[in-house]
Amino acid sequence: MPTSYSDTYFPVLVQIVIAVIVAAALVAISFLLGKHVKNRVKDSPYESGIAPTGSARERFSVKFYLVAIVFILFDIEAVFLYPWAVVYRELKLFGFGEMLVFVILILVGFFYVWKKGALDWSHEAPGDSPYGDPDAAPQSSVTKNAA
Amino acid sequence: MPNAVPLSWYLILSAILFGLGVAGFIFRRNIITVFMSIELMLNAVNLTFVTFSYQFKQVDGHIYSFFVMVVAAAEAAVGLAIILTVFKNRSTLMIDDVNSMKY
Amino acid sequence: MVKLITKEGLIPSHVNKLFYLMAPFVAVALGLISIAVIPFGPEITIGPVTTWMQLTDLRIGILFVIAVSSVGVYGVALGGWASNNKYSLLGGLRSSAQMISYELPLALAVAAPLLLANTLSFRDMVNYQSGYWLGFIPRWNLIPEIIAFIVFMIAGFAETNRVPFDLPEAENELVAGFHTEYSSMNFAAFFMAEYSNMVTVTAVATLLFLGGWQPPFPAPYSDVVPILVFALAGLIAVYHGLHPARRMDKFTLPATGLVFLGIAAIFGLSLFVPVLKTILMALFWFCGKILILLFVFIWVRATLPRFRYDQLMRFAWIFLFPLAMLNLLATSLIVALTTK
Amino acid sequence: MTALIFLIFACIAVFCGISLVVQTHPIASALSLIGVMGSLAILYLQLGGEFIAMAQIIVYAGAIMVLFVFVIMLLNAGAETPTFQASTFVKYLGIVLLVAFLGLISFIIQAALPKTEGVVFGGFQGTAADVGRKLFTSYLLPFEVTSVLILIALVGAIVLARKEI
Amino acid sequence: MPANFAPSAADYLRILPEIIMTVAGVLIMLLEGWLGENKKRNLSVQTFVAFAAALVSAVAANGNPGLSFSNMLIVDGFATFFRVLVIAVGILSLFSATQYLKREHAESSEYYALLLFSVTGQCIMATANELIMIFIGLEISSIATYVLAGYLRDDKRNNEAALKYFLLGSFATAFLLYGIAWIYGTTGSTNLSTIRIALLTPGSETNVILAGTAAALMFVGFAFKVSAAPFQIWAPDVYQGAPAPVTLFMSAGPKAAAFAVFLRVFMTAFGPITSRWEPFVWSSALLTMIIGNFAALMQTNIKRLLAYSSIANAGYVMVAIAADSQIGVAAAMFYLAAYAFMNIGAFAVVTHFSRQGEKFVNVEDLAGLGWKQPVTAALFSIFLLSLIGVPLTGGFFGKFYIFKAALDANLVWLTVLGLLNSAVAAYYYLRILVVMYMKEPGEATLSLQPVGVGIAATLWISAVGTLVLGIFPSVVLNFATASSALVK
Repeated sequence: MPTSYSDTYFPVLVQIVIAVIVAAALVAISFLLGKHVKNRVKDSPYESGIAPTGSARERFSVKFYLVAIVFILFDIEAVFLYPWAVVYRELKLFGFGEMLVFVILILVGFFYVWKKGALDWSHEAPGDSPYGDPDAAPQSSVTKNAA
Repeated sequence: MPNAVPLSWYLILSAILFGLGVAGFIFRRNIITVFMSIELMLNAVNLTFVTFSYQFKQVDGHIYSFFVMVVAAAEAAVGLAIILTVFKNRSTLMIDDVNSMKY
Repeated sequence: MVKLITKEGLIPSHVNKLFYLMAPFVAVALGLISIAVIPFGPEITIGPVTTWMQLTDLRIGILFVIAVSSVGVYGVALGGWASNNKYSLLGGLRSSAQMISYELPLALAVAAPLLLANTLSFRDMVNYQSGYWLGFIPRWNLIPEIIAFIVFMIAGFAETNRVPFDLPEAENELVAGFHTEYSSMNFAAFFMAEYSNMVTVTAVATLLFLGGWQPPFPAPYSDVVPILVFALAGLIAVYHGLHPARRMDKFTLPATGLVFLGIAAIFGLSLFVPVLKTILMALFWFCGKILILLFVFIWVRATLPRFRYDQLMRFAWIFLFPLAMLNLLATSLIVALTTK
Repeated sequence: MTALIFLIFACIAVFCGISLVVQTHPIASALSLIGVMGSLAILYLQLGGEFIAMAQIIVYAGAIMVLFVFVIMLLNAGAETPTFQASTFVKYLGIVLLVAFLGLISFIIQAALPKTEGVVFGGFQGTAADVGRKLFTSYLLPFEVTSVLILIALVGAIVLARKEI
Repeated sequence: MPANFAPSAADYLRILPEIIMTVAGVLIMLLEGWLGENKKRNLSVQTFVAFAAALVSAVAANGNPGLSFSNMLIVDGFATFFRVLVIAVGILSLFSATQYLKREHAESSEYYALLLFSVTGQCIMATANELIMIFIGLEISSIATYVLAGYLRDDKRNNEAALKYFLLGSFATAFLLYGIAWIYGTTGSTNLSTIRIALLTPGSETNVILAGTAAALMFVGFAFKVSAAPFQIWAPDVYQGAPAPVTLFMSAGPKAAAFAVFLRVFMTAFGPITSRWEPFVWSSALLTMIIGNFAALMQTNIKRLLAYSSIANAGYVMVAIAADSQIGVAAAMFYLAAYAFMNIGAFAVVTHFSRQGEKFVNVEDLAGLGWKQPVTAALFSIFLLSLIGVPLTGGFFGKFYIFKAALDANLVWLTVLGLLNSAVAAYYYLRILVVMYMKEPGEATLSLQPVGVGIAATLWISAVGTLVLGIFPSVVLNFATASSALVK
């Protein structure tokens, strides 16, 4: 098996190229093969009959953003874990102590996020305008004590 | 094709990317695009770190660029939070409209 | 698939073309890439060349797979955005939010076996799992890491938007979520991407937890198993062929029965040819495990009801993520104490 | 062989960088930034930074850019009016200036750098294990301090983005 | 496996202040979740206890100075001086914040937690002996300050201030990082002492050019943080937009820590190549003083005026750095201490005076304050006189030592222009005094309530600080000169 560095990566490059070609072919075929009939009815967005209300650009709900934030910061923690896991047997107990401090501090952040109710999507009816979730249920996070 | 790429090519590439980031920061008006050009500059810095770690054959460069990534992520998180609050209050993303405090 | 391909590739006018076409392209391309790193069998020598039954073994194979899966979110997100339809935008957003929040427990569940094997390459990981405790229990990662395996499978379901997690597609208002605007081929492209993701997730699960191509019990017995399995399958097929339920079965079933018997014969033969034996055995056990896991996927699709969106998100963050984290800490404590 | 790969991906990176600056619609510039990150990851592989290349894809392309795409989609930032209607003269002057500046820098780099042998694909291999070993021994303090940094980013983002106090 | 890496007890003692503050910040954040509404008040008391403990441990850590954590951290006189200064600034800004938060109905623990974390970041910057540690400490304190600057989310000006501070802040950090990358490239390490040795060895000429460009890049990053000349455009808007106690904190805390890092990097690491970075520090010092003083003349908004005055003060400290001598470093340290006290005092009065929603922030609103609240006006005038540099106040000795150091380094032109500038500065400070005492009390001063406990404490402590530095400066100066020997 080719052991030198570049030989291990060459097949990956080949595989990526093959994957890209196959995917492009898939998308292109349908474009070429299918019959092209342009008419007004087909052009309207698929809406089971009713014309789509409001512009497609619906206002935003902060919930999505909060999930993405919490995801980034914990993703970094996950990526920190990988070199730690690989070198763990050499670090023995001291490695465990290091990581414990790191993880505890970040779990504090997690509990804080949990307490502030950023994670639960209690009242997310898809239909209503999600801008600023004017949800009726008083979602004041202070009163909700820890589960 | 020469098999070895002189190290300075990488450094020139990172200088070009850094320059593009600065140009993006100065010329663009949409706040999010300005923020993206800052991320581009940080990427250019990462490339420089990894290039020099190749030159010295040490792994320190990788560790520095890893810390730069962590900081860039934390900055992106807080930055976009600020951009969200600005959008909530002014519902515009153009830089020029965000200067209510006149001279 | 073929029927879908030929159907008209309608592209509604109000959609911004570039992203509309790019989304399925990204989804399918990413689905296929990670197969490059998955090892199917052990080192074998065919004549002069000793090679691994594997396209390539990166020293950071496992990270490569996680990286590919983390970029997979764009296919879904762009799909939702490109079709400019309010509901598909919401559907796209929600399914990418779901994929994100399940990616985290996935990453942590993968970290647990790494702790034991201290390597990022699939090949060393599988070699670590060879050998047996007390003679018959296989040293798979599954036994010490049962929690991580469960978390990995649940996150695997969610990552590929399988039931019970495919709410964004199924809700009535969303009408198949971000797929609404896609028709024919692009629709098929997304589903193909989903299936290839599923295969990748199950393959990684077998490699990390079920010991790749290692047979579950020691050598002498494990060689016999494939022959028995195929022989049995062949007999059942032939038996049904004799009194067919449907008219056509008279011919098809006996044919399949013969094919199975043939394979059993090949396995029997391979016992004597060492090179052939290792290839076939490895392939049998590896594909067998993947098929079992795929069977679990499909079986779950039939039984479990669909989660409501907020239950689904809360489940990921408030249950799976802390569970994966605690499991990781517990394993590291045990490993720290046990290492000399 | 290395030079070929380097040239391809360097051009991709520069092209995507330019498109980041030039594109009107933020989503297009976000995608071109992802393009830059992908090509940089491959250049890291060339320079022996295996772990860093994968971390770059997971952290940057897989997490930060997803947040950017989310915010752009959520804030439905429409296409920007073309940047300030500077006369074409100013634009060209800008471009010429930029090219001259970059040329100057590359000349300095070219001349100043001590002549080292080129980068060979397998010349230096910084594996994840080496990174881990060094990270958790001599760089212990930055590691522990980064957790405080992440905690602050969390608190800050929540304080600013949450609906009510 | 280098077994000796495990940090010994001494290492932990050296970073004890940071540990205490982080633990306190974490506790406060968690408590806020479980505490009921009423117990919010004593959160500020807990923060004060944490700061006090950190102060004590910082002084104790000076007991056995030395390197720690595989020479990432260095605890010496210089580091302890800035640690104590930064924690004191934290305590003073804590006092002035309690009333302000209650008044703006933004009473919540995040403010205190972020304040604690920002001060931790600054302590890390003060003690860092490695460029990467400096970068991370800088990031911690600036991210916490970005959030604090935009704390009152619904107030448009807060948002704008936070946005401007953030964008320009990360832009400057990118330059700083690029400089660090180049220094790593030329010298092979980021440890300040190894860089110094590497630059001392008569390496090839190319090294010096590259090190020079790297120093220039890093200067851009530091100049921004310190709001020095070419990069001070953000300061007036952000100081005016941010909530008053945060401006108070921002103008003293992060600026002092940034100067600490500026001094340490440029004196120890770039010592050998002073001829490279000397010119642009010199010119930037001059430019900062001119811009700061002349722009302040036309200001009507008190916060903007104090912002320009803080830019001018940064210019004075830059003059001390341009002197590039041991006395210069000592003078800079002394001036930073004096500046911190006078600036905090001035901003405390503005916080108190601006009332709900910061309505009254124009200089004219201060009319007749002398009659309505003589004590506050008297204290305010002490701060203004000290800013001018009247003898018997900290400001005087600060400027005196700086210009003496500049003269010793025969930067004659710089000293002359510096003196001219402080003369111009006297004009706009006196203008405030005139408005306070000579004018009839307008409706703003009549509706002024008495001074709250927190603000009063800040005012008195900073007044005492300014006077002590003015009357017996030798105590602080000797400590500064002793510790500056370690750095140069």
